[in-house]
Amino acid sequence: AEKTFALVQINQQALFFNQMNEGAQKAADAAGAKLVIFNANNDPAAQNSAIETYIQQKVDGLAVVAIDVNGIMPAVQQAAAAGIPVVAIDAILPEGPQKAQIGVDNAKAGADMGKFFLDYVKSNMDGKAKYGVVGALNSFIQNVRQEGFEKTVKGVEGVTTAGVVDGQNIQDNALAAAENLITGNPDMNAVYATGEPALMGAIAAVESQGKQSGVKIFGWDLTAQAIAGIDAGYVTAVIQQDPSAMGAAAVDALKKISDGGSVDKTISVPITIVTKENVEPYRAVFK
Amino acid sequence: MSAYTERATGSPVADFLSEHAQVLSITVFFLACLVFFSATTDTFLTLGNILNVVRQAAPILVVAVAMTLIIITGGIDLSVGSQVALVNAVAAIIMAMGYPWPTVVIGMIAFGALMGIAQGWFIAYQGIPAFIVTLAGLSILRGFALWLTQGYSIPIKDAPGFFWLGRGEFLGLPVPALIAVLVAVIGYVVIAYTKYGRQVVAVGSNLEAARRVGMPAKWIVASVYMVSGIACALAGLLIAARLGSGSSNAAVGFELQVIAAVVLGGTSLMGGRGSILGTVLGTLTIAVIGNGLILMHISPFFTQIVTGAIILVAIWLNTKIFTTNFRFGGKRK
Amino acid sequence: MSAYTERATGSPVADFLSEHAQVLSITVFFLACLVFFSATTDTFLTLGNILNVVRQAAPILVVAVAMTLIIITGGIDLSVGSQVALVNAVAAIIMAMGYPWPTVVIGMIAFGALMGIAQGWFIAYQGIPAFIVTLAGLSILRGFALWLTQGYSIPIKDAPGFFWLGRGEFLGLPVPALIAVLVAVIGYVVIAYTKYGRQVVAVGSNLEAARRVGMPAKWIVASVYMVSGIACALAGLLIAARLGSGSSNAAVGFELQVIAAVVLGGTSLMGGRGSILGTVLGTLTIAVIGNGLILMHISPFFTQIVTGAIILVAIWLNTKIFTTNFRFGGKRK
Amino acid sequence: MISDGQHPTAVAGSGGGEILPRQSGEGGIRQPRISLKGIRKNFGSHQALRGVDLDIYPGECLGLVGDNAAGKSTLTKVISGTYIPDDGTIAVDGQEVRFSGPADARHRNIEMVFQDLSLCDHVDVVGNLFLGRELTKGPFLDRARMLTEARAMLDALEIRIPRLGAKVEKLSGGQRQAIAIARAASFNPKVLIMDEPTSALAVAEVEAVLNLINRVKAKGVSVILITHRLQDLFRVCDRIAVMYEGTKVAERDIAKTDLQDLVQLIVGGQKH
Amino acid sequence: MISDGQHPTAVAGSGGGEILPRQSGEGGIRQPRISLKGIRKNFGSHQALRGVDLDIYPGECLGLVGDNAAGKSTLTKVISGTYIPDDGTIAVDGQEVRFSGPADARHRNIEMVFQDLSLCDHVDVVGNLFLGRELTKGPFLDRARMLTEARAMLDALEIRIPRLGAKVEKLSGGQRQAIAIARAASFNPKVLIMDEPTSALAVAEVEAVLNLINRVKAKGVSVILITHRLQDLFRVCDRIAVMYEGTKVAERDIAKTDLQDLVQLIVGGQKH
Ligand SMILES: Nc1ncnc2c1ncn2[C@@H]1O[C@H](COP(=O)(O)OP(=O)(O)OP(=O)(O)O)[C@@H](O)[C@H]1O
Ligand SMILES: Nc1ncnc2c1ncn2[C@@H]1O[C@H](COP(=O)(O)OP(=O)(O)OP(=O)(O)O)[C@@H](O)[C@H]1O
Ligand SMILES: [Mg+2]
Ligand SMILES: [Mg+2]
Repeated sequence: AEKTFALVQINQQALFFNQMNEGAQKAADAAGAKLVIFNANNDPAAQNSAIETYIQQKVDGLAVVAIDVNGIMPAVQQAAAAGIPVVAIDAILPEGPQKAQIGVDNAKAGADMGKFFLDYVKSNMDGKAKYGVVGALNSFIQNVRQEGFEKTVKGVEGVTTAGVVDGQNIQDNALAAAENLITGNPDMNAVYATGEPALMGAIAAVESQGKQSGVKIFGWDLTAQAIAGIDAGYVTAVIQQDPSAMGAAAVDALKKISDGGSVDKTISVPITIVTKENVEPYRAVFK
Repeated sequence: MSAYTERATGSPVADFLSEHAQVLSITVFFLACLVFFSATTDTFLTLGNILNVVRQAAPILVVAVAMTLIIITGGIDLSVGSQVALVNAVAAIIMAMGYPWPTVVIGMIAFGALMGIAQGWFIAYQGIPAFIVTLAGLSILRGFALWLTQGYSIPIKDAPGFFWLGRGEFLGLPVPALIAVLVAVIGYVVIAYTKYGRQVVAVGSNLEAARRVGMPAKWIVASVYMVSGIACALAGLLIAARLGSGSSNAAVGFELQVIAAVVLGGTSLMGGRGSILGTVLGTLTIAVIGNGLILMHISPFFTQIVTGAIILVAIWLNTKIFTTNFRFGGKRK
Repeated sequence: MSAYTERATGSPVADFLSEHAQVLSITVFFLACLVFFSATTDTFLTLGNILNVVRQAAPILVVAVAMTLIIITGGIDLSVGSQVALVNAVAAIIMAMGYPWPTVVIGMIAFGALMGIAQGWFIAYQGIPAFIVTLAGLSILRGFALWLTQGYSIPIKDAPGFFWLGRGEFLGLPVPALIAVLVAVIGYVVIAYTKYGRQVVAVGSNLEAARRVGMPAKWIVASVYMVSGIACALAGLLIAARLGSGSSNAAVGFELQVIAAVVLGGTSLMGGRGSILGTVLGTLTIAVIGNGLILMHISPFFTQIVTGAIILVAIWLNTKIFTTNFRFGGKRK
Repeated sequence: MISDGQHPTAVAGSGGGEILPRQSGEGGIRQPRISLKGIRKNFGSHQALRGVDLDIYPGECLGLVGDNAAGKSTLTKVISGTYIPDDGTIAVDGQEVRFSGPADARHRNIEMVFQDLSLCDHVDVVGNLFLGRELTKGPFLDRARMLTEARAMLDALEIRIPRLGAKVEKLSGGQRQAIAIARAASFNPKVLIMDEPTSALAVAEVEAVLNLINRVKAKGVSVILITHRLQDLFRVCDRIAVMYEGTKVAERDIAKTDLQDLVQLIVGGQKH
Repeated sequence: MISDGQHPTAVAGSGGGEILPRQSGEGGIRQPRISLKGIRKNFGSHQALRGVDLDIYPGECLGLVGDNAAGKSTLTKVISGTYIPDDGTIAVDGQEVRFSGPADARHRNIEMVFQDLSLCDHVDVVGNLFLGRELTKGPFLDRARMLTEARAMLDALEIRIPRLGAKVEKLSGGQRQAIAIARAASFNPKVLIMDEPTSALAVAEVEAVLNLINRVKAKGVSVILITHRLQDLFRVCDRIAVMYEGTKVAERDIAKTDLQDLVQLIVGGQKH
């Protein structure tokens, strides 16, 4: 019979998750399986409730993008006990019965961006930079990205920080926060944005403050605006994950497991740091 | 000249119907949801699924009962989600420090009472609108939770007794659901049969009149927020026990869910009128809709639209049916 | 036997003070914030920063003015954030289809009016509590925005005239701020000096009395939601013009910000009493606090705590100062 | 007093006001201004009105008396369009009408002083007097003119309210009642219904209200007066209707009755 | 009627009730039950009371009359602890007290019928009668006993309310007023303040209230009656105080005054 897989998602406000959903859907269609998606709207308990519901419905596999990585575990264990395979996407779950961990190592990617930033500062900014962070303190993953970046750049000669502002993962809040960050630190010349809403807010803030020449933006997750920013030059580098590949990998893994096969414990989906040089292929995705 | 005749005594059924129109209306709608989802999905009416729904609804129900009291006094508590998150986070932190879980449970309930009474003091004794105080509370308490956890989630380990609170079963029924039912029953009895309940209604109906007859009006107003704090602590513990972790992200958007459940159950935001039974049905209705839509595999893009539309249309149909004048045998020309 | 003497006519100053206690209180607090941030940070009092703050506050202010009308009638509109997001998304989509921006602006305002009147119809003509209707609206409209955009943010290209609305300057002042001020002035005049404003107040003060004197009470109630829809459309356009994109993620949590601003300005949630001036000051106060805290480099983990605490303490101090009885020369034994 | 406004001239003052046709004497065919037939109204299971017939003629004052909860307020609210009766017909000047709300009744110049006064507590005195009939200049309220005219309206009732800009919630019970009376009486009503208008008024103000009633009667206005002060009835009424438990049990010409008789009629049903 | 409850026996009924000491006649030293000196109260800039002295003795009924807005309600609210005066002293049985709120006054058995009735619209009739004095059985309301006693309380006032379980918002004006009176009168007050208690009552009910006053007076209760129905004063009062614009302008023994005189005193100030 047709297999049913469920994808338990964090929210639909970020493009990242929607692209993941699309990728998963395509893979499911290709595999002749049915995919159902649940949107938790940022409420961790709602994710557990959804998993419990899917267990009742005896789906053939579960993919979860956890909000609360510890809190999801009881539900994951329940699913495992019910014989339903679980794979985790993006947010890294603690040790448990999940069959696979799919996605990007956010800490490492953050650190990679940190290294890229330091190189850029050395070669293009005379080794002097004052950066601010537009973060989303309510997002675990984004906190990891922020930490990975900051650990790398901390203590490096010539690099100072203007502090962190909280965009709460909402782009207009991020915009206001980023604007205030810019006006509050006229000497700041770089911004690191930890997610799509934060990056969108940072870009709009730089534009509205007319700081295109003075502030370089580093961030996560491409959008059409980010590409325009790269073209205009004030967006220097954006980490582009491949959410669609993550979604597809999750469904493929579930299919394989439910057919009795096995998969690697960690399925890693690489990231790309997109700059002026390699932006071309992404234009088609974000029209 | 007409004879002096007394009015006929009216049918008590009609009076009952018109007095309880709101609760009846949500009952009918709740039943309709049950029937609909039973018919459209196979899984809905399984025991496992039903137990799931009540387990999931438990924290909301606990807080909704307290919120009913608050709304009956004409107040509101927007900070419940933040209170739940803070208790959730603090409980995990303290348990991670190695304190035994029963101590933590008692401590958290005291902590909840403290948060509640602090807000109640500003509202009742300082006369600041509840909306402002609890909106500030929403921001402050969530901020504390965020700060304490630094945005990370804190695992709770090796506390099987504690986990039992959130996941266990007793006589085949989920423990959190039993706790919630107990809270609802207490709430019902308090409102309907005790002096305190009468005082709460009186304060909500006419604060000045309650004061004039010598009721401790300010204390009563403050106390309902304390009750809410305790309920939030309980809900926070239930969620922590269920998820096995504490996180500042817990219970995001909880306040609107809770208030929606209460209002759906026929409690008036203007104060003076409310029903715990309605609140229970309102909570279950929202939980059932959420569950049923998942089971029906509605596209996530549509769930929000469908949930909102169902609630709106249901309330609308029910006001049409129940709040027009009842007439038995009579007809309008 | 005492002589018959008339009461002395009271000092108009005292009457003025006690009648406008709420607005005065927020004014004092707003000024205190200004002074504090000017003293503690260098950047705060720069022209650039001030313009920043007013530009950021513009969408909130536009909607808060409409929300003031709604709250004066005793209602509430929880769906404003979703309305803003939907307009934001739809505007971007239509502009991406190539329609000229002035058409889009006019179309969106009509669309906002339509959304508003639809909600108003359920509230006024069907008698469903505003809280329920607009909570359903919050869910439904955000759902539509999500569905239409499929989660993508839709770039707006090549519409310099449109961007000018969100980012431009006119006589050295930011255009969105000018629009917001215009809206506020219109709101003030409508409430204070027009027949419609009087009707809004009357409906909020005593709906039945307004109906009995022959006012079109239902229509008035419905109309304020239409006004709110129009204001949301305007705010959605301002945000789209400012961000240069349309997204279903816009204006999340907007409703609480807006309501907080209105209530902070002294408008009573019970209806009948409200002040646009207070709303303007409330909005600016919240914007200034948000801005000032970032300029002061407060740790982001503390911003929520500090913002909430400042608002609470401020309101509290001000109620202490202003709402006790005024006495000139007299003293309490 | 209230002249050349958007609204017809007031009758509260001494002068002005068109003269309505008076009843054409005993001999002619009297056409009732308002004629109620078989009015019924239930609240849930409670029969507030159980079929009431009542005629009110131009230029007469009808006293409506009865025990508490007899249905007097309910009946008059039916006439003023506030309640829609469950059954029965209302005819105005011989023509059957169906009021869909109070606005309809007000358009036919039926004005009422409600027992609960129906004031907007958050609106000032002037605003309450002109509620629903605001004077405007273009789109704006004409505050200055409303203020002067309000002063005149209140003076005619001999009520002293120092600050007409004060919110009515701050006023004493009698002042509030006076405002409600002034509001109903000042805009040329054809039918003026007063539900216990003098209950909170002091002696002088009661006199003023009774004088007002006699004055408007003389101009052809039909007045319905509900009151429990039976002596007052004899000063202004032409006819008295007695209600009991939702029905009209008696009607008397004022000349053919006295206090004792009325008390008997009101409590009558209790002697069983 | 209301017996062996948590609360003292009711006086509304015919029997029962402890007998309070009555005034000791003209010759002895009369100790006032309540003695007000120099009471002032401002609302914002408005001087509601401008220094009022007043004594009320046990077993007497004091009539308080005056024009609308004279300050009668404000003065009695001061006595019942509802308003805290800005200045002046209150002594109860010779002992100076400071009420911090209505609860204090109620503990001293000072009861008041408010002009606005102060009922809780969403609570039923029984609940309103026992508001603040609920009879309980352990932690629970003793509904059955409250119901029987409520019935007795209302019967004593000759008011008919068919369903005591109905919410009071549904009742007619007179029924609501009767509930407020029954509530104040039924729990052995020592001082009973009635602010226009008969304004909405029908003839028979007014009689019942006047009888009630005479009955409680005989038991030594001090009654303060505010009313605009001057004839009623002569049926129950021993003394009459006249207020004008926030001051007490006259006091009269009932035997030494008549209707004409009172009217003169009330409107007196206006003749200038
Ligand atoms: N809460 C209040 N705030 C402001 N002013 C008030 C308040 N209560 C009463 N007043 C004013 O105090 C004055 C006295 O009012 P009060 O109610 O005592 O009059 P009263 O003698 O009872 O009149 P009535 O016979 O009309 O009931 C009035 O002018 C009134 O406007
Ligand atoms: N809105 C309502 N809902 C339910 N019952 C009502 C409503 N209005 C009036 N009643 C009932 O209808 C009956 C008649 O009330 P109404 O107010 O007409 O009496 P009334 O003759 O004016 O008495 P009063 O002299 O006390 O004012 C009462 O028994 C009352 O309880
Ligand atoms: Mg009546
Ligand atoms: Mg009074």
